[in-house]
This record gives sequence, structure tokens and C-alpha cells, in this order.
Amino acid sequence: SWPERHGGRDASLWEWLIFEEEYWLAGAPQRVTQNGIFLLAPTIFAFGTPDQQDRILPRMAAAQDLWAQGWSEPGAGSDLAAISSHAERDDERGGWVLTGQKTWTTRGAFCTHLFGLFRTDPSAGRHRGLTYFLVALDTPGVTVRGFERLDGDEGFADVFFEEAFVTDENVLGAVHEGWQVAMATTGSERGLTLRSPGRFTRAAQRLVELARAGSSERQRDLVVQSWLDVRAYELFTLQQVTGIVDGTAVSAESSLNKLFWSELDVQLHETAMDLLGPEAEVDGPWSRGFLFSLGGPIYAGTNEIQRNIVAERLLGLPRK
Amino acid sequence: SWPERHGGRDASLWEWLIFEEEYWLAGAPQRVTQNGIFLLAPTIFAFGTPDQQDRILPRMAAAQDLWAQGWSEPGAGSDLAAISSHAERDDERGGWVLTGQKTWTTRGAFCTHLFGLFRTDPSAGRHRGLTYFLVALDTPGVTVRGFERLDGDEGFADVFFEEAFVTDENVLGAVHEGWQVAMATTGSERGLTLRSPGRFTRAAQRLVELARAGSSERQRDLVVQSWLDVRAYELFTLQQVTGIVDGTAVSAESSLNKLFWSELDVQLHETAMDLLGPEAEVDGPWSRGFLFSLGGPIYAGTNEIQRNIVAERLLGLPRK
Amino acid sequence: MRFESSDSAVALRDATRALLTAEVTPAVVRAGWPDGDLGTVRTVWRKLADSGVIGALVPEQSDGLGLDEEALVPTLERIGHSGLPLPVVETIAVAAPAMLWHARLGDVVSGDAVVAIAQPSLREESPLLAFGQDCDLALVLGEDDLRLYERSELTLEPAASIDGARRMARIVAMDGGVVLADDPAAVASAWLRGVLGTAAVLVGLSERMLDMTVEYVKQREQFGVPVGSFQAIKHALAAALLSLRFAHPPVLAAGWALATQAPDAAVQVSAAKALASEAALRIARTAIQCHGAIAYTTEYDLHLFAKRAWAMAPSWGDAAWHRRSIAAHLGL
Amino acid sequence: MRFESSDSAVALRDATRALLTAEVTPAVVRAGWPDGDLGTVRTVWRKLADSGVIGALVPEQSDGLGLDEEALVPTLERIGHSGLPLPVVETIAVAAPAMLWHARLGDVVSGDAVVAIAQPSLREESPLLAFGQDCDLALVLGEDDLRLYERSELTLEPAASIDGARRMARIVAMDGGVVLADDPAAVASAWLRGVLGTAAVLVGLSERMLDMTVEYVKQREQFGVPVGSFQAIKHALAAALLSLRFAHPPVLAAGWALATQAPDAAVQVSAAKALASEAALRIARTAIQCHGAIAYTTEYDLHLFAKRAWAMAPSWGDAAWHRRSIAAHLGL
Repeated sequence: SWPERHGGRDASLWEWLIFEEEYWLAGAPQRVTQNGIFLLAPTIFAFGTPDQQDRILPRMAAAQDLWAQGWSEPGAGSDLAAISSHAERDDERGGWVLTGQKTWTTRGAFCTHLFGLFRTDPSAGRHRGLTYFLVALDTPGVTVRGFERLDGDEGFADVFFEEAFVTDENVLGAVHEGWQVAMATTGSERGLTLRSPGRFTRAAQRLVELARAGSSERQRDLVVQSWLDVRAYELFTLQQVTGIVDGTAVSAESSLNKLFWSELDVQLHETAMDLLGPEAEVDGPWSRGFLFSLGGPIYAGTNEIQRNIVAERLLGLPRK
Repeated sequence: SWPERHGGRDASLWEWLIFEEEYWLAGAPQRVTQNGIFLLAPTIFAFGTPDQQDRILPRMAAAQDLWAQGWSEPGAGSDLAAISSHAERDDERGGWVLTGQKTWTTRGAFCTHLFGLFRTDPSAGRHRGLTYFLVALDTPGVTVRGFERLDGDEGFADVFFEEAFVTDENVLGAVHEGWQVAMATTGSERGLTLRSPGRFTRAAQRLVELARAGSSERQRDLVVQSWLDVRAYELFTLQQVTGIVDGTAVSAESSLNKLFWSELDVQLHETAMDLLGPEAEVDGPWSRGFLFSLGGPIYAGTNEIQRNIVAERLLGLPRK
Repeated sequence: MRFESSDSAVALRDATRALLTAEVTPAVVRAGWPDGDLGTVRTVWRKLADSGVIGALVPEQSDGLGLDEEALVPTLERIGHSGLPLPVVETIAVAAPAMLWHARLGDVVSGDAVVAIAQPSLREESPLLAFGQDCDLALVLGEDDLRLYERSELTLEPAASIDGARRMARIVAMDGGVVLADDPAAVASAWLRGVLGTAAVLVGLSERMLDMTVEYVKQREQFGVPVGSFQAIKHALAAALLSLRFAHPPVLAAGWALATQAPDAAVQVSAAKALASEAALRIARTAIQCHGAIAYTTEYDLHLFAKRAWAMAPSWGDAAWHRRSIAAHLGL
Repeated sequence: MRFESSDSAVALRDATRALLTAEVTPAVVRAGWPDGDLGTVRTVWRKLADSGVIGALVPEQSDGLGLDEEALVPTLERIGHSGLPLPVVETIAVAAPAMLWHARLGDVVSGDAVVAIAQPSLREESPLLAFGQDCDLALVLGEDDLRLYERSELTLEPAASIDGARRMARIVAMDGGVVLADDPAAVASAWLRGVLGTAAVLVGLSERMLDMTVEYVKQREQFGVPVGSFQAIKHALAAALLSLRFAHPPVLAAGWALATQAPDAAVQVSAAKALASEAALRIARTAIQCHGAIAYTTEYDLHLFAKRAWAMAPSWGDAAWHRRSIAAHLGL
């Protein structure tokens, strides 16, 4: 829930779910503000100073600032703790000097700001000594290089930091405690916030329409399988939101969401490609959606990592 | 190829394949002599003394002796090297005293003899210090307790050894080198010998007949998928036999066979169960075959172990 | 807005779970198999009757609990989880609420009489009757009527099920019988309750198989470590949990849809059965594979639950049957 | 009895492989994409022509190699593996051997003219023509004739393919054309060669994607170890190899069946295409997942091959289409 004084609407989780459902049913597109609103904002509510909340949230809600997530690096994908971008203390200027490279930054080429982790204590262990920074992308020393995704979208970016200076008020949470601060966001990325059922309900509806135009019994069976999984995802989400509202939800459960919606999205689009037959290769909403769907099992923690989390934290299997 | 002087027919690998195909197409059953003929015999040809070859092979070929494989133990399944059954030297009597327990011994309850690995040098490492023994099951100190398999067959057995004495002529290959001797058999178990294409060709034929009696388009598609996989298995086998005859075959390739036929066998029977609908649960050749098929991905090295072998030895992925 | 079970559902489930945990040991499940002591099974059944479960859907004035399908589903899951070898769904969810005016209702609610239900079969002349060998009454769902037969009015021939505890029979001949209801709505309602109940039992069986497997792979060691520490096992079991956790809410929702007579109740019940059947089949396969050889022996208990799942997944319409019915609803 | 490729097949494959390895770099594959330099692609094509490959199925008296389908299959696999962005199957396997009396045969065999082939489409009024934007000739497989058109006789409209290097077009209108053959047997034979050739190319693409992935996971480190040391990656790639290795023999066998005019050649060709299509789709998915984020960028080369696979798997009849045709053959 996003308070009105920060540019929000004070909506409950249930109201938000309903909004999402209507948003997608109306055929509305993905939002460029998505990563800011769903990943950064919850962290700012939890860890931001009043000044940060006032400065950042209303502009984010109004889409005046567009925020990109600066997690991954060339050597730190699934292994997020391997981050090597670093920040050096500059007491004189009262801030930090950032150096390093972030990559696979979704929508980085269109964004104005980036939130990311930088190593502030190189002597500390992997998960320790990281700090969470908020950086305007027009800061001197920051270069953004956009590159193309599988589906032809130019939205990915490398972001290079060459002694880029940021002041202390751009540190979110405590210095050296960026990992703990970031994990709050990772949890919401995997779970409910990133993938409301509405998007899949709409896709299933479109798939059914496609199949009505002509399909075999085998194909209709596949369509219903996807339709059923969307229905299951919707009901699972309702059950889960009840748990969140009651405060009984287990955070590792968000890995179940992520696994399910990402596999479902691929399967749903594969079924559409099957229905389209030789026309499947032609550029269009289904083929583009198919390519887009293949990113789901990779980003926001690969599904291999998610299955580890499910096995270890929900089933209690031994780590090693 | 099994020489005539040892009770065989001097048949080539190709002749054997043809025999197998005809054998299964005629609807003939699995053979109780299978483990002796396919697993022990190749090892005796390779490592046996002339006396052992004369003594054991003709009686095995004539089904006068039925041989069971004594590999697995309660603590040593996939991890075969964890064998704890042991043999102590008895110089006075010129032989060895066996103690321990073998389990999941297929057809153990019906067999007259057992071949198995026992630890002869407890100080040596896991794969070392094992010796390959040949044991008559009526040896004093040996007890066989049959138990039931999933498909209702009573063929499994625990075999207990309580200071059972066997003479030196029942050691196959060198003392302490049982692992190397056994690996030759493990290779043939996984590969061609245990699962000639004939058995699956016959099963696919029966599946097609079942589907002809009534099936939906979705079910016919599943039937053809199984039929295709059987065809692929047949052609792969022919390609592989060519490699074996030419001496260019890679032994780890037998893991590909094992993975493919065992998954195929399950899939084929699952399709039959699907076709049978509510009648699937009724005892009959298909339901029994289904239960039997579920053992395939487990025995002769679980499919998890086989995938490790394929990844490490055929694709060259790092062990650790 | 909330998604959670009603208080009565939770209360009934918890009470029944306590009873089942104490009474339905694997020995009781095995007692359902040929040569088992069926008496021990019937004893448990009477204890369940004493707790009121059998009359869950029967009005209070007829000595039932007067609950609806929503309240019953979690309890049926628990009975499925226990493996109790009796026609649980048939008796509690289908027959009892259809017998309200029938003289034998009291015997059913008191646990003295269990009811088997004939299933459509490929051999239509001799329908299958799960638990038929030892039932007291049998219900037949016709095109537009429900008929109840005394065991003595039926000529049965034993048929072996993959799950020996199902004590399967074929109906060779029927004589007499009483029409319980003669309108298609009653048949449809009986059918939906049977489908829903079977889905609930399959959820319980799935949970049981998954729990057993998780426990086993934690303690079974190979290569010096628990086999549950291997990623292949972890990922297989994560996938199993996924299919269970996403099949469960639709089963609960279908109970609510039937209880509230939602317009799309039939679709929701089909969705529940399709998802629960697929989950159970997948989990049975995963459970056996992750156990390894021990799962392939009948001395170990896993097969008791896997065989029940293989028998029940195709009954009351298999997953593909229900997907076809959903396809029709979607105009496909 | 033996199962192995003929000496001519091996010789042609090895010679072509050497040429492809030297000439068809990823830069050449990218040259096929919009704004690429098609000239570099055509240069490679002429070198292939010099080696004789394009006339593989053309008799020696017409300046071909006089080989049969069995001998061609392993070479098409290699070309598929290279990713060469031209209508390889269409020109070499289908058009050239159908143009024996046609004056343009020489241009085709010499590499001066490439031939696109119209595919059936859901929009039947405007069939898809892969590589149509830059083809010299186009072949249309009718009900019972084969017609060849000059590029100038066609009105085309560009259409974007998921694989930009396919330079897809739709045929809006056709004018003129020459009947190459007017019997159904010629059409059937052309169709089967196209299906077989596409299956061979898919095998080569699968091998390429799998090889790239194996190399990548050996060197990419996360958590201080190569990601290829994780069991999840190992098992996914083992499954990928399995599907490739069991799709390959049926493709080779189908080549032999066509070459020897085996009575079941059509079924064997359908089997080859069904298995090769499924393998390619599965391997594309596995390759992307095992690579992780880098696979999702177009700067990395994997997408060039995956997109070709997604485009070709459904062309010339997708896997389900060929399974239906096998079902009919089996009397289902």
C-alpha cells in the first residue's frame, strides 16, 4: 500500500489485485515504471529516510523518474553475492565514488535512475560489506550502453561507473548492510508484485480466442492445460494474499509463484506457437510474447535457484 | 557371441539382435536366465579361468543353473562402492568366509547361484579391496528371503551370508580387483544386452492395437510418440551395434540406451493406461507392465546416475 | 475478500486428523488388501461415524452435521492422506446426502453400512464397482436417476485392482433396487460431489507421498551424504511440491463453488479433478524415483498410496476427460 | 548388416564441413539479418557451389555430383550447424533435382541463383516464402504440379520472421511461371526431400546449440565453480544430448529410405522430421536456460541458431503434423 502523501492511493492489496486484473484485461501494456514501483518502492518504505521517501516516491509514482535495477554484473548473475562493483569513501565531499559495471539491466536504456549494490568493504565476506545506492544516470562518470534483447527490444543495458560520485543521502539503509536491504526487494520481485494473475488471465483469454479460430483436439487439450494453470495461479495468489494480509505468509513461498508463472508463461506461448503452425515464425504479438516469456525462467533469480530455495526452505532438504 | 563349446551358438551380435526381435514378436516372456546370460557370462568370458568357463557356462546356457546378481546392499544402492559385505581369508580350507547381506536381488528367490562383490581388504578405499565371488545359494550359511515387488511378483530377495564358506575356484578374476571385473558387467547391463529393441517393438505394436480399438486424436498423438521413440531406439541400437562390431563404441554410451529405453517404457505404459481410462486400474498385462516399467529408471544404475555419466563422460562437464 | 477455509471446515478437519493419525496406521491400510483383517478397517470406520464425519453432508435433523461441500473438502483430504481403504468419497460425499428419505440412511451415518458406486467402464455390460466385494449398498448413477441396491440384489464377480485394497468387483447382474431420485439435477449433483471428493482424496494422497519421500531422502545416505542433498532430488521434489500447492486451491475453491451453487461450479469441479489427478500421478512417479529400489518393494509403505493414486486418478473422469469438459464450456 | 553413412556421404560431409568452418562465421550468419551485407553470404554460397554441393542431387551429365539423398543428409546437417542464412534445403534438396530440363539449372548449380519455396500458410491467399525477399527463383508445390517462377513474376510483400535472416516474404500475386512437373509423384518426392532436408538442418542446429551450451557452462563460473558442475545443468544437458542422439539415426535412415525408394519412405521421413523438430525445440529451450541471461541478449550468438530452429521446426509440417500422418499410416 502506497500512502497518498507519497503520491499513492492508500489501496489495499486486494484493491491492487483488482486493479491489476482490470489493467491487463483492458489490454494495457507492461509499465516502464515497473521495477521502481514493485522493487525499489517497498524497500524505500521499509528503509528510506523521510527525506528519501519525500524526494523519491512521488516522482516515481508520477513516472517522472524511471528506475532501473542494478543487481547483475558480468560475473554475478545467479551468484549475486559475487558483486565486484565497488564504492570508495570520499569524506571530503561527503559521499562515495562508484566504479564497476552492471549488466542485463532491464529497461536500463530508458531509465533515469538506478538502484544497485556496490561493495563498500572489500575485506568483508561475500554477502557482507555491500551497500545499497541510489544513482541518477546523468551523474558524471556514468555511461549507459543499451543492447538488444531476444525479442528485439532495445531495453537491456550495460551501465558503467567510472569514479562516479554520489552523496551520502543516496545511500539506502545502513552502509555495509546493502544485502539485507536488497533481500526485501528480491522477495517482492519473485512473488506477487511482479506477476499479478491479471496478465495471465488475459493471455489465457487470448489463447482461447486463438484456438476458437481453428484447433485440433490435441491442441484444445493443451489450451485447456494452460487455462487451468492460469486459474490455479489466480487461486494460489488469492490464498497467498490472504496469508500476507494475515501476516502468516512464508517468504520462501514467493519462489513457488516465480516458478509457476514463469513456466506457465512459456507453456502458454508454446501452445500459441503450436496453434499458429507455419505462421508461428512471423513477427507478431504471439511470437514476441514467446521470446519474452523465455526470459521469465532466467531473470529475478533463475528457476534453478528457485527450486533450490523451495527444496531447502520449504521442504527442509539439506543444503549440502 | 557365445562359443559352441560352452553351450552357445557362435552367433554374431547381428544374429542375436534378429533372434531377440523374433523372440519378442512371438510374445515370448522375459527369461529367468537373463542376469546370468547377459551380466555374468560376458564377465566369465573376459575374466574366467578355463575351468570356470567349462564348469559354469554350459549349465547356465542350458538353464540348469540360474544366476542372480548380488550387487546392492541396504546401504549400497546407487553408491555401489559402499558395499560392506565382506569375505575373510581362510588359508586352512583354501577359500573365503562370506558375511553380510545383499538385497533387491532380482529373481533371487528363484535362482540357484549368485555372483556378487564382497570386501576382502577392509583397509583399502571404497572401490578397492573388493573381490568378485560366485556362490551356490545352497551353501551352508546362505539364507534367501524372497519379497514382493511393486507389480506383485515375488522375485526380489534378501540374501544373507552368515560365515558361508566358498573355495578359491569361486573367485572370478583377481582377489581385490572385483570392482574392475564387475564394471565390465555393469556396462553390458546398462546397454544393449539387457534391452534389445525387440521388446519395445512388440510393446509398441500392442499399443497401436489397443488404440485402434478406440482413441481420441490426443491419445493417437501419444501413441505415435511412443511408436516413434521405439523406432528411434531401434535405429540407435543398429548404429551402436555397428560401432561395437567396429570397436569404435564408447562405453559411456550405454548410459544413453539405459536412459532412453527406461523412460520410453514408462511413457509407453502410461499411454496405455491413459487409453484404458477407468479400466486402467484393473489387473492385466498393461497395468502389470506399467508397474514393472517403473523399476526401469531405478535398477541397473538409477537414471540420475546415468545422467551424471552422460554429462561427465560424453559431454565432458566437470565432476565437481 | 479472503481465501481460506471456514471455521467449520477447519474444526472438522482437525478433529478428523487427530482420529486418523491415531487409528489409521499403515497396518490398517494393509488390512484392506486380500487376506487382510477387514474388521479392523470397519472398526475405524465406526469411530469416524461416532465423530459425525460420515453424516457431514446430512442435515442435523437426520443425525448429520448439516455441513456443505466446502466444509467437507479438507476432511476428505485428510482421509485420503491416511489411506483408509473404504469407499470414503462414495459413502460420505455422494451416497449419504442422496439417501435423505431412505431407511438405510441411519445405517450409513452410523458406520454400519458402506456404499460403493458403479463407475462407467469400457465394458459397459459389467461396470466396475470399487470396494464392491465388501460393500453393503451400491449406488448406480444412471442417465437421469440414482438407484440404490442392497448388496444382496447384485451379482458381483471379483476383479483385481492395481490397488488390492480397493477390493474391486464387476457388476454382472442387478435385481431390484430403489430409485433415490429421478431428475438429472440430482444425478449431476451426485456426480460433481464424487468428482470433487476424489480430487480432495488425491490431494491428500499426494501430500502423503511427498511427505514420505522428503523424510526418506533426508535420512537415506549414499556417497556419504543424504540423497536429499543432491540437486536432482531437490529439483524433482520442488516440482512435486509445486504441482501439489497449485492443485490445492482449485480443490478448495471447487468445494466452495458447489456449496454456494456457483453458476460455474461444474467447471470448477472439473478443474479441481484435472489438476489433482495430474499432480497425484506426477508425485507418485517422483516419489518412487526419489526413493529408489525400496519404493519398488511392497514391504515398504509407499506403494499403498501410489497404487491408490493410480486407481483414483482415472476414476470419476480422468484429467483429459475433465479438460474436454472444460474445453466445451470455453466454446472450444 | 551395418548402420553407417556411405563413403560418398562421409566424403561430401567432410569436405563441406571444412569449407563451412572456414567461411561461415557468426558474422556471415548475422549478414543475413536486415541491414546485413548479403554479398558476403552469396560469396560463401558460390564457394559451396564450386565444391559441388549445390548439385549434389543433380546427375553428373548436368554438372552435378549424381548423389542420392542418403549421401546428402550429413552435409545438410553441417550446413544447418553453420547457420548459413540461405534457402539451403529448398535449393539443394528440392529445387535442383526438380529442374533437370530447365534452362536455369546451370545458374542454380553454379550458385548464381537461389530458390525459395512457398510454404502452406493459414492465410492461404498469401503464402509465406522464406528467404523470399532476395531469392532469384521461387518454386510452388501445387496439388499435382511443381511450378517455377522467376523473382520478377512474383509480387512480394516483406514479412518479418522471428529469424531475421530468413528474410521472409508473402506472395501477394504470381504471374507466369513454368510447370516443372505435372504428376503427383513429382510433388510428393519434392515434398519429402524438403521435409528430410529440414530435419537434417534441425539436427545440425541442435548440435550447434548443444555444443555452444556445453562450452559455455564449462567456463562460466558462479558460486566459485563452473555452472556445468551443478547437477541441474548436467541433467538438463544430458536430456538434451539424449534427444539429439536418438533423433539422428532416424534422419540418416530416412535419407537411405528415400534414396532406395523404400515402400515406407514417407513414414520414415515423417518420423525423422517429427523427432528432429521436437529435439530442436527442446534443445533451444535447454540451451537458453543453461546459459542464463547472456542467452537473452542478441549480442551473443546463441539466438541466431535458436531462432532458426523455432522458424524451421514448424515449417515443412510440424512435429504434430507428421505424427498425424504416421497415425494414418498405422491405421489409427
